[in-house]
This record gives sequence, C-alpha cells and structure tokens, in this order.
Amino acid sequence: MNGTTIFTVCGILLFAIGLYGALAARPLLRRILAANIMGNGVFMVLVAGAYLPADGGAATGDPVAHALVLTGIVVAVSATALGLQLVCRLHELASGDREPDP
Amino acid sequence: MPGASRTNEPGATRVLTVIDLLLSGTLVAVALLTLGARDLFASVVLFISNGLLLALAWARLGAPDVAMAEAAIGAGITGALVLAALRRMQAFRGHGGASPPASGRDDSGSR
Amino acid sequence: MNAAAGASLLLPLLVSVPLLGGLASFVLGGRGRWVAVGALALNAILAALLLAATRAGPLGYALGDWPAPLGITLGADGMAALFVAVSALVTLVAGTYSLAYFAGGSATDRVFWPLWCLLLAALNTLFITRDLFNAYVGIEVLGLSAIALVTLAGDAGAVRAALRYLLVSLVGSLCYLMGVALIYRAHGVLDVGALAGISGATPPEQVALALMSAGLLLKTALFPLHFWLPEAHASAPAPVSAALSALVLKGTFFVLLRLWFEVLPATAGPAAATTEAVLGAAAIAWGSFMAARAPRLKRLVAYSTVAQIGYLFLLFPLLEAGPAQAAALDAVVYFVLAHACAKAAMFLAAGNVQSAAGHDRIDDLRGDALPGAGTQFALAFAGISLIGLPPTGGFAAKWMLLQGAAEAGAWWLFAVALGGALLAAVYVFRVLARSFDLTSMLAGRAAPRLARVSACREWSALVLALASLALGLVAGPLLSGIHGAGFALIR
Amino acid sequence: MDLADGNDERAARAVRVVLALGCGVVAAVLGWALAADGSSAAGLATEVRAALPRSGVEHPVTAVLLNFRAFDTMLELAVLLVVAIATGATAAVGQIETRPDEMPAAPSSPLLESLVHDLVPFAILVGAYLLWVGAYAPGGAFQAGAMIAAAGVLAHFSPRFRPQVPDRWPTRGILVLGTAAFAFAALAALALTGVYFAYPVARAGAWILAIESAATASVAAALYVTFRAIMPADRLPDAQR
Repeated sequence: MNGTTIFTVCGILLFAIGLYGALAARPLLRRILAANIMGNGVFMVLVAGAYLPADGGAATGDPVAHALVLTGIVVAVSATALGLQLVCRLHELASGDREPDP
Repeated sequence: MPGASRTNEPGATRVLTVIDLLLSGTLVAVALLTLGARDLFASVVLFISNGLLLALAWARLGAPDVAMAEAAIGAGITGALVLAALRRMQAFRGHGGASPPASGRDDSGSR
Repeated sequence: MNAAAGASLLLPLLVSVPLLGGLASFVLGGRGRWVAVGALALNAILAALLLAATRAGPLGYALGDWPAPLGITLGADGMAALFVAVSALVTLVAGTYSLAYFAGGSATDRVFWPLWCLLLAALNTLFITRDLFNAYVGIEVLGLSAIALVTLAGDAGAVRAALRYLLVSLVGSLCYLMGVALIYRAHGVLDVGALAGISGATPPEQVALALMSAGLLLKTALFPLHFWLPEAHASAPAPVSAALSALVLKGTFFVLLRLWFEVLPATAGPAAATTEAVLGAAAIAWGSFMAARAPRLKRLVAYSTVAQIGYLFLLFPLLEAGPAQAAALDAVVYFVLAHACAKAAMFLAAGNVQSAAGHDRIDDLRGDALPGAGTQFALAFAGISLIGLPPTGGFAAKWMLLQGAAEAGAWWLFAVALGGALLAAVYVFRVLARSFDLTSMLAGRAAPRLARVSACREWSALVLALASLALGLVAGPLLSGIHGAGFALIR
Repeated sequence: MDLADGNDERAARAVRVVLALGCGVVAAVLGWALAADGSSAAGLATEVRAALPRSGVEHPVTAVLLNFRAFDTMLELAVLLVVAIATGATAAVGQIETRPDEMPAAPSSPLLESLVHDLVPFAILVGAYLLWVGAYAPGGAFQAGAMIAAAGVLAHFSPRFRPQVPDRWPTRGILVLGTAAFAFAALAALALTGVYFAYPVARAGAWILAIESAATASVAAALYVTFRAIMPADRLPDAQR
C-alpha cells in the first residue's frame, strides 16, 4: 500500500465523481466544476504513476508525466474560462424569456 | 524530499501512509461535497479548497512544478474565474432578471 | 534521400503556416482577413505538395531532432495527405465564402479569421502527429476553436448549443486523456511508432482503448452519442457549420482510425468492430429519419451529417485484417472526402438560402425566393453525392463499400448501403423540390427576394459541389496513393 | 400537475442512479486495469536525464516543456490564445451595458487599497523570480504567468491600480506573443540548424529563457483578459443602490 496505489485509487475515484457530476449535475456551473474534478482525477493517475521511477534515483518522478499534467492544467483552465463565459452570456441572453438554472 | 523517506525505518513509511490516506480521503470527500452542496457559492468554495488540497497531493507525490501550477492556476485563477462568474450571474439577476430578489442561495439547484 | 528529407519538411510547415496566419490576422484586427486568406492559400499549396510527396512513401519528421520516445514525431502517409488536402480545400473555399458572409472589419469578422486559421492548424496537427498526447492537445485546440466559432452567431440558441458542445467535448477529451494515461503508465511511451510492438491484449490496453474510443466516438458524434450535434451545427453561422460537419468530426475520426487499426490492432476484437457497424447502421437510419422530418434546412443538413457519419463506421468489421481490408480502407477514406466536399457545399448553399429568403423553413421556401442558379446547382450536386448516385464522389465511395462487402461476404452491408441511399434520397429531394415550386411565381405573387446573395458566395458553394462531383471521376488515380505508401496500417 | 412533476422527479432520479452506477462501473474497470499493470516502465525519466545536458537547462520538467516537447507547449499556448480571443472579443460584443468610461468607481475601502498597494508589486516580483528560477529549479512560464495574472486580478479591484486593456494591437500583440515566440523560434532553429525546433545547443539556454519570458507575458495577459471578460463591470454594487 505505497503512495502510488493510494493516490491512483484516489485519482480513479475523482475521475468517476467528476464524470458523474459532468453528466448529471443540473446547474451548468456545477457541471463545469465537475469536469475540472474529472481532469484532476486523470492528472492524479498520471502523476501517481510517475512517482517511483524504477531506478530509485532522486525520486523526482518522471518529468515527462509532470510536463503532461502541467499542459493539462493550463488546457483545463482555458476550457473552464470559455465555459464560464458561455454560462454567463446564456444566463443574460436567456433570462429574458425564462429563468434557466444558473 | 518525500522520496528520501524510503530509506529509513518502517515507522516513517507507516506515518506517510496515514498521511496519504488522509489526504486522498479528504480529496474525495471534498469532491463529493462540491457536487452535493446545497448552494452554488458553497460548491465553488469547496472546489477551490479541493484545488489547494490537490496542490498538497502533488507536492507529496514529488511534483513541485505541478504543485505550484495547481495552486496558482487550478485553485487561484480558476477559483477567481468561477467566483467572478457567480458574481456576474447574481448581479444580473439582482437588477436585470425579473426573478426574486438577488439572494445568495441558489433556489433552483436541488442537487 | 534529401528529396524525402526536404519533402518531410512539409509536415511542420503545414502546422506553422496556418498558426502564424491566425496569429497575424488576430494582431492586425480589421485588415487581418487578407493575411488569413493568404495563409489558407499557402496551406493549400503545401497540402498539394504533401499529396505528391507521399506517393513515393510515408514521410516522418522528428521535431527538435529528438528521437522518437522522448521527442514528438510527425508522420504522414497517403491517407493523412488526402485528409490534409480536403481540409485545405474546404477551409480555403469556405474562407472565401466568409469574406462575403461576414462584414469586413466587424467585431465578429475580427474574431472569425484567427479562430478559422487555428482550427485549420489543429486539424493539420491531428492528421500528421504521431504522438498520443500531442493528439490530445490538438483535439482541445480543435474543439475550443470550433465552440468559439459556434458562439459567433450570438443568439441564445447558439450559446446554448455551444455550451452543450463544450461540456460534451470536455468529457470526451478527458476520457481520451485517461486512456493515454493508462497506456503511458503501462508502456512509458507516447509515440505511436514506439508503441507498434505491444500485444494489445493486457487489461490496461483494453480499458485504454475502450475509454479512448468512448471519448472519440462522443466527439465524432456516432449514433447514440450524437445528441449535441444537430443544435450546434444548425445554429452556427453557415461557413462554421460547413467546417464543423465536413472537417472537425473527421479530425477525431482520423485519430480513432489510427488508434484502432494501427496502435492497438489486436485489442479491438471483431465483436467491438461489429457493434461499431451496428451503431453505424442505426445512425444512418436515425439520421435520415430525423432529416426527413426536420422543419428547417440547416437542421436537415445537420441530421444528414449524423447519418453520413454512420457510413464511416459501417466498414469497421471489414477493416480488421482480412481480404477486404484494402478495399474497405479505400471506401472509408473516400466517404470522408466525398462527404466533406458535399456537406460543406450544402451548408454554404443553405447559408445562401437563409440570406436570400430570410428564413430556412423548407416548406415555406418558394422557387423564386431561392437565390441564384449557382446555389440551386450546388444543392443539387451535393444532394446527389450524399445519396450516392453516379458520377459523384459519394457513388464512388458506395461502390467501393459494396466491393469490399462482396469480397468479405458481408451481404447485410449491401442492404444497409442501399437502404441508406434511399433514405438519403427522401430528404434530399424534399429540398430539391423547393426549386421547382413555382406556384407563387405562376400566380403572379412573386415573393420579394430579401437580399441578393453575392456571386462569391454562390460560386464558393458551387465549387465545393463540383469538387464532390469531380471526386467521382478521379477515384482511381487518387486512391493509388494510399496503396503505394500505406503506413503500418495495412500490414 | 404534481403527478407529472412526480413522474419527472422519479425519472430524473432513475437517470441519476443509472449514471451513478455507470460511473461506478467505470471506476471498477479502471481499478482492475491499473491494478494489473505493475507500472513496470520507468516512464521516460532515463531518456530525459540522458538528454538533459544538451537541452540548455538543468531542470528536467522545463527541458521537457520548452525543448523536447516544445510543439506541445506551443499548441497549449494556442489553446489559451483561442479562449482569450473568444472571451475577450465576446466581452466587447456580449457584455450587456459596460461602458467603462462612465461607470462609477467601486467604493475603495482603505484596506483594499493598502492590500493592493503592497501585494501587487510583490506578486509581480515573485512571478519574475519563478520565471527566472525555472531554468534550474521547479518554476517556469506557466506558474509565473499565473502569478502575474493573479496580481492583475488583485489590482482589478481597486480603481486606481486597475490595469487598462485597450483593444488596440499592442494588447493583442502581448496575447499572441507566447505562441508567436515558439513559432518563430522553431523557424529560426530550422534556418540555423536545419531542423524544426532544434535550438542551437550552445545558446539553447538563452533561447529558452527568451521564449519563456514571452510565454509568461502572454499567459498572464490571456488569463487576465478572460477574468476581465467574465467579471461584471462594477456598476453600483447592490448595497449602495
């Protein structure tokens, strides 16, 4: 039960929770948060896998995995920003006729 | 560096495992709470704390770069964006929309 | 040797030219549209050169001179070159259409051109990258620029459709990324070439393929996962809908094709391929049915996309190693080319109809309210290609499908292909009948044509329709490029 | 009417239960897949360590991001640019009534002023340090860009220090700077060393620092522009109306 297994399981759970939230949550804002949680789950699986390189050197893990996750985080914030902008505009455009869930 | 702990006696690794379990459990719990929170503002705050906990997890997993990026971008900037979006929707409902007065509570979010 | 090295230099340039074109057009603002069109034209020339270069054999290029497992490599075979060529053609022609469609220097126009060029850069990346994570970033650039382009229409419907498209796109690409994470943890390698030796039967690879396929099918809008497509494609501006239906879906489809038949050929068993085919058949039926009932022209064309996507997956069982693999691959590639040109032409024509008649409710369209002959001819040729009547590209693709089915003895494919053609005829002729409906003109109550559609827009739609016609005539020589230089795809 | 709602509610709950089960199955399948694999592969750590001397920087993650997989990072900055273009522009188009010039100033509380007055320069300094330290220790363009964007967000709340974002070409130039730096560096490398993205090994460190500074500027600008597009222009807050 070393660190890698615990965090891998945590990553899988976050992925599943995020997937559920992204599909089932009613308020649109919450779906965007759920998509972020889903992304965090994937990143955790990646970094947990990179934690203990076989050759046991200074265990800074596998830099390529860290670079991938860094790229993923920036992509996630960009998608979230676009999503939030659309949610706000939809709220303003559509609240004229009926009250959509925020 | 957390990696170095592997060399000393098992007592330390047992403590480390407890910390890992604690951190992972809290992360999953906060994620569940974020989706289940009654109020949108509460789920946003929980989401930001989830981001910070995640930064802690990256540091524990020996990824300082990712930890800094997560704290600065994942929790910081994303949190600011989501709070701004929430503020904008409540501000618009406040004197734009015809619905009940601007209450922080999100009346329509059942789950 | 230096000829091939020189030619493989085309690969990085094919990404840099549209990318720099997009950056320059954004900075220049109002005058940026001409720089963007210049970049599109240059990209078309590069695509033609790539098509010629890949006839000799597949090209490879290690970026930054770092070898495969560490660095990112680009590679293109005959198939990728065809996809790049059709993307270049459609974005160039739809680009010239947009010159007249958007008012020059307006806020929308200043946003449209950079996003259009970045969309093309993302497409080219997807077709030529040999790195799984690089494909993920390419998919994100493609998805986000497509979503941003859909919101240009500005009304609540477009924003709602774009938001649903964004959420679907996020879930899809994160499922894909989880698959990449599984493969990277199992093999420690991201490059497709370096992954060639893996067995593909172990649990991580099977689950990775399932997740990546689910994510990519969601973004390619195969039948049960197509719910987001009609609203997004119908509510976007005409040139954007053309690019979405003709190209964006094909980008993720190309990654799926490489994944199934080159990276993990042994993992996807015949059972999985047959389910794809069954879903494809269901997509044809459902898409055609909904298109026949669609009240508005753009929604009809969007549902027609849902149907035509079904054809691409119909051939998956044949693409497994077997006698009919080569013919099936030809059919799939040709379906993509023919559908890209025909669907882009139809959406551009639909845009013309909407501008001329002021609305696109099919039943209220009168013959005289339709724009000029060019648009009606474009609608006709594109429609015939969608049905698959000779001599169009659609017919050539269907002919190859039937040939493949005969070789493989899959007789049920005959029924689905012919049934699909009949269903397509139903909704295509429903549109074409409008141009012969001259009742109001004969009764002297000529409906005033609202806006004269400029010749540039009419000719753009017609050029793409003629391209889908020409595809039917040049099938032989064009496809020989695939056999001669097949990547590891055809083992 | 409530019978229908009851049915809808029951149907919605049934869908939710099915979705929850589905996600549970996905989690179980992932657990099975990841348990089977002993993560035998060491990833690319050895290859990176072998190629590090020729990469121009000492820190492996920065070497991967800026040299080995620079193509990825260029596309990632393009993602950020796409969103900045879309949200920045729609802010100009979509914002309902936001004419910055005639907006009454937000109430500037002394606490906010002093906070901004002290923290913003400090945050920018930390950002600059993160950019610089990226060559030999954890840090780099994205963390630095985020810090400076955070400084911008903080400064946004005080009318005196609010950064002006004129919609003229210099602003757009900064947004494009990062992606353009990568693209031009790649072409320059092609001209100098004959291979796309292959920086000349001798001066690779200087090239990487230049690209990283450009990337930091455009990341900070893009994140701030998207924040500004979402943040409602501070009309009279509800309290004062």
